[in-house]
This record gives sequence, C-alpha cells and structure tokens, in this order.
Amino acid sequence: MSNEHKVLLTIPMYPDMELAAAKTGSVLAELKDFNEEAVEEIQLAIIETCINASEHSQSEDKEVHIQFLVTDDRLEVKITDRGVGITADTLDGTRLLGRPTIHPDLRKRGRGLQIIRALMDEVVIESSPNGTTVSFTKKKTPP
Amino acid sequence: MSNEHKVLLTIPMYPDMELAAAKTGSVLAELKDFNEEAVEEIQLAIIETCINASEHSQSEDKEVHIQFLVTDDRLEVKITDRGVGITADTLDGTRLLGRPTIHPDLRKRGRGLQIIRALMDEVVIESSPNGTTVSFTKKKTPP
Amino acid sequence: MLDKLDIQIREAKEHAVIETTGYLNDALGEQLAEKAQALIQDGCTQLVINLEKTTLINSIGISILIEIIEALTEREGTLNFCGLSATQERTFRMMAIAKYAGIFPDEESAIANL
Amino acid sequence: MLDKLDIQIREAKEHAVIETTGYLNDALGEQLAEKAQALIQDGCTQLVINLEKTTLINSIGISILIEIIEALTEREGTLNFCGLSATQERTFRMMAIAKYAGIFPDEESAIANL
Ligand SMILES: Nc1ncnc2c1ncn2[C@@H]1O[C@H](COP(=O)(O)OP(=O)(O)O)[C@@H](O)[C@H]1O
Ligand SMILES: Nc1ncnc2c1ncn2[C@@H]1O[C@H](COP(=O)(O)OP(=O)(O)O)[C@@H](O)[C@H]1O
Repeated sequence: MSNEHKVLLTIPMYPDMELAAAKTGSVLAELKDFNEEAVEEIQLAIIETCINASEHSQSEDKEVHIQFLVTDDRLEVKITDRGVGITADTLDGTRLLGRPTIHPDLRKRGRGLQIIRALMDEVVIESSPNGTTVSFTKKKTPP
Repeated sequence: MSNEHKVLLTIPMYPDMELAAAKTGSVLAELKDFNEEAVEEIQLAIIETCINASEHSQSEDKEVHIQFLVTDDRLEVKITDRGVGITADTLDGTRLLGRPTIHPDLRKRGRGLQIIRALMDEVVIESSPNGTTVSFTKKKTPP
Repeated sequence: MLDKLDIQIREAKEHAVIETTGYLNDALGEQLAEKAQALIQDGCTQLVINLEKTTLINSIGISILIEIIEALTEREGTLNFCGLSATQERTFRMMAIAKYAGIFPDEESAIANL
Repeated sequence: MLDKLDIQIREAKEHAVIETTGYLNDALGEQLAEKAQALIQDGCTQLVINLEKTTLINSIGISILIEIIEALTEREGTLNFCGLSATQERTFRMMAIAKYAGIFPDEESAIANL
C-alpha cells in the first residue's frame, strides 16, 4: 500500500516502558492527523497491552515487541511477547475476574482487555504456549 | 550492569518519524529523572542524527535503527543506517559546508553534527560504505 | 511528554481536593491512595480528585481509584472527579466508576456538588 | 507530544509578532518563512518570533530562521526572539543567530527592544 509506514519497537518489561510504546503510537497517529481523542485511545490500548505482557506472560526474555503499521486512514498495532500464552478459558472468563468489591460491578481486575476492546476498532488475540500477540486497529474518523 | 534497560526502535526514513525516536528517548530519560534541559538536548541530538540518515545516507532499505541503553546515570543512543557512509573528508570538512550567506558565520548547512557534538557528552561516528552508526551518550547531571 | 508526577492537596473545612499531575500508574496511584486514606482517617470524607493534569491513566491507576471509592463508601463519603478528558470519562462510565462517583467539568462544580 | 502545527500573527502599526506552535521542521518552517516574507514585502521589517509553544526545532527549522534574518538584514529590519528554552537559547548562540537577532525572555521585552 502506498504511504504505509512500519515502525518496530522492542521494550523491556519494566515499569513505565509502556510509555515509550504509547508515545511512539501517538507520534504516528498525530502524523496522520488522527484526532486528539483517538490519539489518547491508542495510547491507552498500547499501555494496557504492554502491561498485560509484563504482568502475565512470564516471558523469560522479558521483552515486548511492538509493530506499528500506519497508513493514511488507520493505525495497526501488533504487540507480542514470548511468554506462556493465554488459555481460551482465561479469555472466555475475563469478565468474571477479580476479587469482589463492595460494589459488585466495580471489579478490580480484568479491565485491560475490556478497555482495549472498547477503544479499538478491531482486536485480535493470538496465543500459544510460545507467547501472545495482541493486534488492534484504530481507524481514522473523518473530521 | 544492574538496572540497565535496552530499547530498540526501527523507523522509516520519512518526515517527522524522527519524532518517534526523540519521544522514546525522552521517555527513557524522564524515567531516570534526567532534568528537563537534558531531555530536550537528547531529543535534539536524536532528531538531527535521524534527519542526517534520511537526508544523506542514500540507504536502500530507507530504515533507521536506534538502540537506546539507559542506566541510572546515563543514556546511550546508537543510530544506524545501511547507507553509503560518510567519508573522512566530509567529516573533517563539516565546518566549511553550506553556501555563503550575507553573514559569513551564519551557515545554512553543516549544523547537525555541530549540534550533536555540543549537546551530548560523547559522540562517536563509525562509517563504512555499508552504512553509518552515530553513537552518543548523555550523562545525568546531579540535581 | 512524561509529566513530572505530583500530587497537590487543597483542604477546606468540609472537603479536600486532590490534584494529580502526570501518568496515573501504580506509583502515582499509591501516592494518591495514601493521601486519600490519610484525609479519610482524619474524617474528611468529601473528596474531589482533579485529573486535569493527568493525561494517561492505566488500569492499575483505575483499580486504585476504585479502592478510594470503596473506602469512602464505608464512611458514607462522596467522591467527585473533574478535569477528565472525553476518553477518561468514557472509560470511567464503562468501568462503572461513574455510578459511584460524580463527574464534573471543573473543580468548582465538583466541589459544589459534594 | 506532537503539538498541532500552527502560526499566529499579531500585527501592530510598527511591528509584527509571529507565534509558532509545534515542532519547527521544514513544514512549519516554510509556513513561517512565507508569513515573514509577506510581512517584509508589506514593509513590516520589525519582527518578533515567539517560540514559546515550539519545544523542538530541527536544523532545517534553524536554516529557515537564518533566511528570515538575511531577508531582514537586506531591508535593515530587526528580528527579536522570545519564549526560548535554555537549550534553544544555547543553540541559537552556538549557531551565531544571537549575533544578528535579539533574544528576550518574553514578548513584551522583545517588542520593546525592536
Ligand atoms: N500477554 C499475556 N500473556 C499471558 N496472559 C495474559 C496476557 N494478557 C492477558 N492475559 C490474561 O488475560 C487476563 C485478562 O487480562 P486483563 O483483561 O488485562 O485483566 P487483568 O490484567 O486485570 O487481569 C489476565 O488476567 C491474564 O490471565
Ligand atoms: N548518516 C549519514 N550518511 C551519510 N552521510 C552523512 C550522514 N550523516 C552526515 N553525513 C554527512 O556529513 C555532513 C555533515 O552533516 P551535518 O553536520 O548534519 O550537516 P548537514 O546535514 O546540514 O549537511 C553531511 O552533509 C553529509 O555529507
């Protein structure tokens, strides 16, 4: 595709490194004139996915690999770890996670994937015992 | 070394992509509490090096590879292209570059390397006909 | 840019405003929770959290906000937020936070509605 | 963050202030040069460039500032800068820009010293 640009980033699993990924995403989205809200949403989705990789993947190399693909009308982000993977059971049960709170609908966990799914246009999770790749796309909305 | 973190970034040679590199550098520097001035200087050095790679390297893959290594007291940045390289003559003659202006000390070109050298603590340029690597280090100054 | 993390507290007789600056992650969240718990211990259960200078909140930050809501519910207190971006407000509604805490455009109205 | 690029002009009888917002690269630099040349053509040769909302300037942006200095020198005009960060000021001194243009802390003093 013309005007398609690829950016690759590898960050260590370490607190706040997800911001490097989020900022890279924001530069690309702003370059293509995504609106302010979309830029913020993209950053949040990247942050949550990177934090999940750090918290849950148990990856030995402790690296998160991020591929950004930006065209004039969309940003695709693919975030990969080489960890233990997510089981289908976990994915199905995401909504039930978290210890109960005073208010039963205020859950403490299981929020990352919900945020990503709510904010991005397409979310695909591929997982095996060799690792996990979470891919999502944000389409540019006409002004 | 303990508390050393490596971040790898590959960007295409395309206008403003240098900002993705600059922002990644700024996140890492701020993470380690570099002061505001140092964070700005790091960004400028990264921007100039990436622009040089885009403008001068004639690289076929049109990619710039950036490696960040951050410890508690320094940030090392290594910026590589697979282009034609810089000749020693060019490097020596940098100060004479640029068409003359009304004010002879106001030169239009040859400013990138000067900025990088002035703002960073150590600058090393390695170049061959297979490409160029510009490495620089910024030390954290105690507050 | 990564804003410097910071927490400011403005205490009045009946209420307190906590203002955060920077990325609301676990580090800033814990600082925030500590300040909020201290205020609650002191009997100040009418709180406003001003997030105007916090552009990014991660899900750990959100968990901590929920803990503050719980602590206030136990004491029959009130929590109002202000300074949210459109996306933050949307997330807070999605997370049911908006059911247990007020969301107001500015600090004045957040205080007035405690 | 990549601020939206923008140029504002405040014209008075005797001078004009050009304020930039965002990364001063070739794109914004060309816009800036155009506005400056238009002002100079119109006989306005007392210019202030306010860079307060421009945090990053690349060397192409600097070349364009130098071109504006040259155009003003030809017309015996004056250029003053304001709103520079410490690093920007240092770079301008290093590049000899400070020899041919004034550097002032704020717009008021930059205008007063035209
Ligand atoms: N990269 C990953 N590797 C392994 N497991 C993961 C990964 N990402 C998510 N998970 C699993 O999916 C669950 C749901 O994730 P999420 O919705 O972000 O909630 P939370 O992180 O609060 O548990 C996690 O608890 C974890 O079991
Ligand atoms: N990555 C690179 N590949 C090839 N040549 C380079 C590279 N970086 C710099 N150079 C050479 O070094 C010269 C000096 O660079 P610089 O000081 O940035 O000035 P300018 O970019 O304005 O010419 C350039 O003109 C170019 O010939």
